[in-house]
Amino acid sequence: MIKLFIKKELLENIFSFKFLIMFLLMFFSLNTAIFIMTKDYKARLQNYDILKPSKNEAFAITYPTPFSIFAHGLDDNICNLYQITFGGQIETGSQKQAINKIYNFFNTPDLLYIINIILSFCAILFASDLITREKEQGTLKLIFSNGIKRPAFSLGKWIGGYITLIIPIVLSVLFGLIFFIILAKIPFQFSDFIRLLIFLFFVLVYLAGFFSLGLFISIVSRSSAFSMFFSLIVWVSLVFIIPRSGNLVAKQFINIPSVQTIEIKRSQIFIKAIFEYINSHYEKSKIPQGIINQQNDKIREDYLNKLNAVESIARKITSISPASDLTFLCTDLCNTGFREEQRFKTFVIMFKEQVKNFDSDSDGNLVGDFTPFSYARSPLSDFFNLAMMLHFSILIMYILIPVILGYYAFLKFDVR
Amino acid sequence: MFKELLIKELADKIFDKRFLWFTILCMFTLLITESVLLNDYKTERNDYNLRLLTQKEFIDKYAHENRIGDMLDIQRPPAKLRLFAAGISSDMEVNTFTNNSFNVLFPPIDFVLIITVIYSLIAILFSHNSFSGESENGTLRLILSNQVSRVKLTITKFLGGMLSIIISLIISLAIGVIYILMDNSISLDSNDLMALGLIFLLSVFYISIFYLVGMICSAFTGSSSSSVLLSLFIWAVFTLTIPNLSPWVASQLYRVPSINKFEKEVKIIKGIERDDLGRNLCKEVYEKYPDLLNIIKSAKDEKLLLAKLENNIGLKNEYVAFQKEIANAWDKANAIQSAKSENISVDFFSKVDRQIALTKEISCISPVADFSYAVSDMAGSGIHAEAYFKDIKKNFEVSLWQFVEARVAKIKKTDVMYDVNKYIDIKDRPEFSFREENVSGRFSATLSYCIVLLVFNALLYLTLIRQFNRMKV
Amino acid sequence: MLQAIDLTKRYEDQQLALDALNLEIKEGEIFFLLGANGAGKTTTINLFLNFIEPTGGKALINGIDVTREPLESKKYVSYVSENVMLYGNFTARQNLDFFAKLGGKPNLTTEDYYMRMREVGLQEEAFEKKLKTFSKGMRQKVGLTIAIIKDAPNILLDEPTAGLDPKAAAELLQILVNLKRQGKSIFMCTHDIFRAKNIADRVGIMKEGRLVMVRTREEFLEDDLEKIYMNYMQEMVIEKS
Amino acid sequence: MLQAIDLTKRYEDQQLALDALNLEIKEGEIFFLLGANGAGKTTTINLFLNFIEPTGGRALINGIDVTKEPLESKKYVSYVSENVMLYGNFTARQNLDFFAKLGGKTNLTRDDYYMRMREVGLQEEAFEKKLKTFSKGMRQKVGLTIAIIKDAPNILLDEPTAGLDPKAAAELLQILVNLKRQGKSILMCTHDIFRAKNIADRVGIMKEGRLVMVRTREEFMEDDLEKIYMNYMQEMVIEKV
Repeated sequence: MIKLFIKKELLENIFSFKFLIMFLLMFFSLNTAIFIMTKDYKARLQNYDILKPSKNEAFAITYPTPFSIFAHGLDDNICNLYQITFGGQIETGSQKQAINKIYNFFNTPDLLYIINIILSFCAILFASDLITREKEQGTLKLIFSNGIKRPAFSLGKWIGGYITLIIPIVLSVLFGLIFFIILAKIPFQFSDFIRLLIFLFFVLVYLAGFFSLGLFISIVSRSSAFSMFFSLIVWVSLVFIIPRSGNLVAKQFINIPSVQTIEIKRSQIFIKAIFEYINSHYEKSKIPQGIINQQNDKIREDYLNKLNAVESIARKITSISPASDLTFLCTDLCNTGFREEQRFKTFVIMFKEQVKNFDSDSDGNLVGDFTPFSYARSPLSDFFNLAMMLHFSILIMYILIPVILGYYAFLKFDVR
Repeated sequence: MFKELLIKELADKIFDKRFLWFTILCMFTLLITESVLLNDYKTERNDYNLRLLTQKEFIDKYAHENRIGDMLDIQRPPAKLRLFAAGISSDMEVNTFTNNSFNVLFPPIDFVLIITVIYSLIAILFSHNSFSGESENGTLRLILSNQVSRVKLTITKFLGGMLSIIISLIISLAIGVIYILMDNSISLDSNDLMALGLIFLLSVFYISIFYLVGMICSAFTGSSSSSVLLSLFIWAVFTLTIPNLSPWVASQLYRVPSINKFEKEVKIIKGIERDDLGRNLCKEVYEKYPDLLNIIKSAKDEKLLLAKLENNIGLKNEYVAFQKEIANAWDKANAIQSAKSENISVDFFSKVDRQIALTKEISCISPVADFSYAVSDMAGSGIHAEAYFKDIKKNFEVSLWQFVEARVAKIKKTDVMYDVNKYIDIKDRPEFSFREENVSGRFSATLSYCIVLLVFNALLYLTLIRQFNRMKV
Repeated sequence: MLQAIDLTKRYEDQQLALDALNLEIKEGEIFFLLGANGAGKTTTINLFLNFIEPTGGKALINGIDVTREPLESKKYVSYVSENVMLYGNFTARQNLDFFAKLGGKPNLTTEDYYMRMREVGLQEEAFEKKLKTFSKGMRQKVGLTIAIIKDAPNILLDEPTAGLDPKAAAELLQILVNLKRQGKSIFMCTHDIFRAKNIADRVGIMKEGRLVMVRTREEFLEDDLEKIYMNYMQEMVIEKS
Repeated sequence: MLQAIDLTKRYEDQQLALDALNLEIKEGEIFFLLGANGAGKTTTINLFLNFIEPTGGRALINGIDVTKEPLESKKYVSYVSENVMLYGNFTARQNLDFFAKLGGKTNLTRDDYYMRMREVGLQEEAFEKKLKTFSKGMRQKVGLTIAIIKDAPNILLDEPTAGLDPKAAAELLQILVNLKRQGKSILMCTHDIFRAKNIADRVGIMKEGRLVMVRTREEFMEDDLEKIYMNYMQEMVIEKV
């Protein structure tokens, strides 16, 4: 009997106006995102070739990961050019965000953004009128005038609805993958495909959460208008309000100095050291690089600890909403997340220590043989840790709780 | 007749339970954001003052001509109205190794987000059934069976609905402003309040766009269920996708070489090329003074060379002339190269400006982008505000340099042994003070965006009237 | 006085909705228009209310051509729709007040409303209750009250008794009889074939957009109206069980 | 066989919807249940279909207590609702197919559907057309086809003729007569007081949840059913024009 309901649900939804609208929106947004991000990835790859350090230049840079197409995250920071200058200071090359300020206004439209906001919008709206429409149409009365168990119908409705939701997504993503990535010869290894599969699995779990939420709201609300209205409120709070206020709220607990203050302290250390050296009429043997380096390290250390503290609190606060859970999960999975950036920075600092004890010739190149900077993104095995488990379990919870509550609510559902 | 229709529409919306729910949601969100942003602003202001202080002390102790520029990095104070429009956060402006990357993953929530996402949703949910709902329950025919022309009905429906949303907007905005005024550590002067008023007006025009979209869909489809889907589709495309895509699409349409490529070229021009040019210019000079050359070569070290030149006047001024020619050879090389790099950078930055202009044009098709740029500029945290600050900063730096040069010239007269790294006392230097642009300046900057928003409203209203006239009642 | 002169309406898809209707309803007359769904009944009303443009002929209300002066003509007609819903969130008073003002009667006192409601058979307690709590019959009566309040010389009714229980339907038609006595000309499309006998002055039957039959009360009083209707339809004849 | 024994239903707000209904409808019998809106007609049907719990008494379908074995009882009853919408995006075949399977008839061929549709008077061309293009009368007939396909011994109809034009209504009731001859027991709530004469075996009138009158065909054959209905309502008596 459930099979019959699933078939009917599929048939009914696929020909509905709602499905057409949803399919267009998903197809348009997913594919433009993939198209744009692949182009951007290619441009950044060329950029890397330009900036690649020659044999003994003191530069630290790594190539962009193809996964930045799926979750751009902080890849711009990771792929930036870091030059180790006098006294162990780390200067950064300029970025496109710096010139065209408009980039800072809106999130980068990568696949994660589209899934996080637009697909969850479609999922909860699609599910929000599945039950109420049948009730207003009178077909619910007709169905239950036959000997049909309530769970059979609600389960059939859940599975049928979810499949109709997932078909357009999988089609659009496949279309996007084929046209923009495989044809564009983006270098993908085998382990990357596993990572891609996990990414898609997370997406499906995330959308199943919003789908069951929408279905539950449809069961408990009186009319279609009310259920659509209420699901929009839930969507706005989960996707916009909680994730975006988490960061600000976390800052209240730990007062973290602004980046400009750190910059000013750093330059003051440098200027003070040079000034004292010069005015002491060259008595000291060498320019006090050691002091500069050591003081810089102290400031940076202090700032990074504070930043990690803020991040962990913000992560706890925002992890109530599935949207930020998905962001943390996918950015960590695609090696463009917060954890990856910290790891990259520790590598750069280690490289700096190594560069320190080489002296440079007139135009800045290092003398003697030294191993240039090299960095490999963290392997897949690193990804599976406790924090990931926490986020993933919250996503699963967003599926289970509405389904269980919906199951019991539907038993008492007034069919009239 | 007009009044009744208006009052009925207003009453119909205000007594609707959804109105209550939404106003509470907005009030609650705005209160949280304001309280959090206020603390954020206060910490940032203290941070800014601390910076000024450390800078001042440092300069008073270690000022020397060579590094005055680095020491005196003039900072922009956080704009007061950043409480309402976060715009470009200060951390984003600086491109450094230790940066706060958390803002990149989760941009902060502010009043602009509440308007662009929550209030535009309210507008659509209130307006999607304005015609289809009434035609489904038969009241549209009943109204039109009276002496009510269709145009009048559209006007009253639009004004009535918008009035109800404006009331809810006033309530939530008032709560935000009162919360800020209560806190005495920050004082909003007339300039800010006027800017806030203009921001309020801009948000009303923005919300009315989506209210009209909802009405058009309702007149077009005639059934509430499909009209809400159509209007939410349009909302999702214009609010969630187009603004984010516009900078990236612009960069595809109008290719600009990456900044790193440009910097590398400039480095080469100023670096290796300049040295080669300089060396072969010096070679010509060397041929002119062959004998002087071998003297220099034979002298072991500088002191010996100086002693030799002292006693032979002819050789000395020849050596001086030689030095001068070498110097201007290098200057010539420098001039040529810097001219070359100059026109490359002019060409590069004109391309960048054209790309920024193109981005703005593309994003103008989405009201969200217009609205965000306009409000952030109005609040003093946008692109224009930054450019305004840079001009003031440049003028101040010019005046500062004049002051420093005058001081250095004075010192040079008295102290022969002066060199660039010697401490100079410039405690009485001009103090940098920055007052945000007055409202009329900000308004003229955002004028183009306001006009685009108004054009949107006008076009949508015309399509609404045409669509409703064709609607089968 | 309602007049239709060669009134025709052909939709874009060439489907002929109304074929040269000639009809005149004088003051103090109830005209029943019978016919299957899609026979052109509602199209006639839409043409009279200028909701759609006629492709030929004219529709006159009190001599005013509806297409030439649409707003002016609407002063002389009031309309009761089939499924009267009005505004569920508003109370009866708010609904009546709103539509009275629309109908050109801005300053009516509660006493006026009570008087009209008694005429229609609605109790005073209903006055302050929200309309969504009303039964279908009561909502239909509020619709009729609105028409009465407007006090226009012509009244157009589109299936007023559909879905009403016999008592409510009988009461409703009784009110139409009183309005007829006040000199109103009443045009009613309906399926309520059995009550035509006691109420209608003239009965017309429409089939596929053409008025196939018009009978006055005297002519159709003896014979069985349902059988006449069926013959015109030349379809099934009713077998008794 | 449909039986109601002291069936009562009192809602939370103490409003008595049904007051100790005792009713028995044998095979091959059409029972018309008349009454105003809210008199308890729909509540009776909802109780038979176990959509709501009775506060007293029992409802039996073919002897099975509806509350004790709800799923089993539903095998012996089919239901036609007032406003049959079904799935607008599906064709008639898809709708019939879906609800036939729900009713337990899984492998019906196209001819079975055609045969049932002819019984109801629906042309074959309508089979593949989307339901949203159907008129109200045709949709009502599809609803009836679904009931016939299920072939349950008892049929519950909730105002099937509401809003139908006289021809469609007559055809519909004619089908009920054929079903009665096949031995089905039919309970029909309706306002169609005038057609009761030629169709109903027994007529019951409900007022405020109580069955105030039951008359067999012989008893009510001569006198005017509308007058009887009105007397029971003790409200207005019909004045002739």
